Amino acid sequence: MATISPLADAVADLVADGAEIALEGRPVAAARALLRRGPGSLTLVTLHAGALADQLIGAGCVRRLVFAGADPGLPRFREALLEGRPVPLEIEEYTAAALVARYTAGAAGLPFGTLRGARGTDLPEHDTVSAVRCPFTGEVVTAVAAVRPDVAILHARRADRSGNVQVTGPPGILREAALAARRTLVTVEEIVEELPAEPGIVLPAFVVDRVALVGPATSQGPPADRAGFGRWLDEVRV
Amino acid sequence: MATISPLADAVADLVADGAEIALEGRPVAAARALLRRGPGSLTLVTLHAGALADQLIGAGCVRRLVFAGADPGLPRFREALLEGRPVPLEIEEYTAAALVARYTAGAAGLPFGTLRGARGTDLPEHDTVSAVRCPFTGEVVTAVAAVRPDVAILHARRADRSGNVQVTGPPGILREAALAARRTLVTVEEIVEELPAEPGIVLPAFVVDRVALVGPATSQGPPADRAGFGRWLDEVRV
Amino acid sequence: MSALLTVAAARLLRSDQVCLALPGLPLAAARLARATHAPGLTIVEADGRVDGVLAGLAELHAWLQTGRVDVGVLTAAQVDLLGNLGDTVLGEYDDPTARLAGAGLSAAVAAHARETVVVLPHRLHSFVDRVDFVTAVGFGTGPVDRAALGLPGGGPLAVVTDLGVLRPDPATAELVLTDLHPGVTVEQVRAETGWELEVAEDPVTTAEITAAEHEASRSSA
Amino acid sequence: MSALLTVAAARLLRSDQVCLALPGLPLAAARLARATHAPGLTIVEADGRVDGVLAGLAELHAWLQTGRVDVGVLTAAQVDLLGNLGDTVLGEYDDPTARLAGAGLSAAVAAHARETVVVLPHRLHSFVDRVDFVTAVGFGTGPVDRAALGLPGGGPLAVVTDLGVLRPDPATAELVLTDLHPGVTVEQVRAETGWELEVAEDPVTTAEITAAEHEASRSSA
Repeated sequence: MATISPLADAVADLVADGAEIALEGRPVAAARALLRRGPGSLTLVTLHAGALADQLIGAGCVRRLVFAGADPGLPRFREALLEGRPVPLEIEEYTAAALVARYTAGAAGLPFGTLRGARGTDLPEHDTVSAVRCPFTGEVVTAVAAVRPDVAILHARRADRSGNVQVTGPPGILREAALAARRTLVTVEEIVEELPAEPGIVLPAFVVDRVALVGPATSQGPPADRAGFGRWLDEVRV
Repeated sequence: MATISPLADAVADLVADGAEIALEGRPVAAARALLRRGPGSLTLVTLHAGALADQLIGAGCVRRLVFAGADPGLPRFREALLEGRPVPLEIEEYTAAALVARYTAGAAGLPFGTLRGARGTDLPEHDTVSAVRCPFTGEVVTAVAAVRPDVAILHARRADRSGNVQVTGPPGILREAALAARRTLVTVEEIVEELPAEPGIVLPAFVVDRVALVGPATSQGPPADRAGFGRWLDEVRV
Repeated sequence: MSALLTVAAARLLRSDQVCLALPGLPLAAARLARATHAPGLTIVEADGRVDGVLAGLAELHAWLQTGRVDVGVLTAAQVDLLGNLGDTVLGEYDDPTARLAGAGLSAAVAAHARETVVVLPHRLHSFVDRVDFVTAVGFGTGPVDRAALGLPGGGPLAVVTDLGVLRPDPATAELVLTDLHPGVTVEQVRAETGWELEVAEDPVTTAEITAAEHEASRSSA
Repeated sequence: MSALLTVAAARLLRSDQVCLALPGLPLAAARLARATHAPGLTIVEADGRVDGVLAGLAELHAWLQTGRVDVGVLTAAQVDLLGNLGDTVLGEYDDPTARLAGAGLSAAVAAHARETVVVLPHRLHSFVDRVDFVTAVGFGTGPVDRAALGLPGGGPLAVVTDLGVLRPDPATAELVLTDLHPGVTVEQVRAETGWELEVAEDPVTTAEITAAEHEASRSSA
């Protein structure tokens, strides 16, 4: 059941070295809190690797990135991938459909999910992708292992005092990530007495562990060059 | 893509003798339109068989009922089941979880769905229920065949002129039934220029074939006795 | 006395639980609990409604399958010695004497909820040695059956009726009379039970309905 | 000339279609189509947004897998002779010279949409004989490959660039130059294409941007 707590406390309580964390919905402030705390050897699961994933990779927090797409030209991602700096990075890359199916299976409490995979691409094989035969039609469909992150770190618009969380934009994979994860931290921009009557998408408080109030996302990202990133990271960590 | 048309026309165009139809969201007026038209040998798929299913069974429209629960004491259902009147009724009964998984698989375009079945019950076996082994963990989970009804007949609150449909109460299985079916008819209580900004649950117009405007559900159900039902049905069909 | 059925069931629910309550007596018991001693109780209804949350049925099953439902409150036409629920037919499935509600959500709740509370009026036709049709599994055929079937939940915590409360014996999984509502005798309960009912050594007498419970019952009825 | 890229792509979209458009040039083309000749075009965005509809990603994939997306508009860093898209790496996957966007939705859209329109600027580094990494399948290794792979959609209808339009030859599935934008020569296109580009017998000259298209481009930019 959700409790409302300061972001730094929530991150300290939920994220340990070596954890598998899902990052969805662009939780800018939570990523900043992770950089401050600096856990290591994380497995980072995110449908789309953008600036936040790049920062965590640049800070050396991430050992393995599980993803389905990335902003082109992420500088820290490139360095980690090509030069192993600051730490070597393993990648586990999927189509969005496959990673969505991994989340969906985890959310349903099932060991695997199925999809009509997009055959013919050059994506490397992973031991999380296999096939199953339909016991009714004999068709073979793609099977993917459920993902069950230790922690899902999500961002949404608002919560009520009980910790029911409301998403106002496109829900993306937030609902599935919350259910698939063993623990869930949601950052929100406001905490209200009562959620508006038309509920949009709601995560009930019992699928959320921590809610932390943060300001709206600001865009003071780091500079692209390595030295500049290092100085930015030092400032973040002060 | 959705077109808005009179209910009787929509039913005439979409429902043929022998069709498999899904009935969800309590579409009272559409059931009445079916009674008037009187198609035969339908396979009726409905998570919960209530008064509407009972009327269709009593009118002899239904050859096979696929369901997961029923109001106790439905008089026409009982007659059809125990006495074969007015026509013999086959039943195909599931747990709600299994029938939900059948709809969900159909909605995803997959040939089967999976669930953690509730073993140990006395539910009879169907050739739509089997098992698959997880290729990753070796666990065996229940597999169910996707349901792909010829037509889904649904009721929702409102639509816009393009045929985008908004559901205001609990969505139940409406979204999955619409996607699983080859054609979808949705009855709505109002057609508005623009759907309210907070969208609740929406079926986009491209998953809907027909929208028909009907009044709010009224409850002039038939009497429980067979003779009374026959008179009621005659009146409906006038 | 019938009021004590929902009251005694409500008392078994705790404020920190997520409770899935089927319509009718189960939902009345859950609402009563929340209105009295368990204000924090989360009530999940069979249509996926949770206060303002309107979940689809697929999501509700995901909650069950991921172990997020702490307690299920169920009812049925029949319950047997081993806490199994019969609610599909009376008589044979292919030639029933009565057709009942069917499995619906009950089977999954009985399988997955951490524990269940069963509520139904205590009548001889309902309390049977063996249900005509196992709609939802209690303890199956004995104390190890749930594990053998791979059912993750713990099974029935209690069966609450208008006469008293039955709880499973941990060794045999058989239902034993542990509580009597005020004024009810063991003989009365035995007369309404279709098996040789065992009685706990020192059966508890159910506490009288409090003023607060009475008030909450009236206003939520 | 770059404006003609989105304009010419937009002209391939029809008012009765459901169009899934990736961000950037594809979405600009789809919006332009709707603002001009295709007011009924349904635009599904990559995040599941469809006008007021906010679908989850699982639902968006359900739409794709049930064949409800008529046309996908895609882009990529590379396209090859057989319409395959490369957008994962340049060079070797394990030792790339550049790291690109990855599959994301593209692979599924390329597999399932009834047809696809590919938009990208026509540059020699992008129009390659064989993409470095097949991120999304066009025609694979030849005209029967999609069927062999079990890909339900029809594959690329056209590749639209800032120089002209390429369409697959029905017999070979190889991209052929069919349209030239006004003022562009075949030699110019060949100079920017990394394979021996075939040209249709009578290449069409793209119609000039209309006033309405110009206006719509400006206001949606």
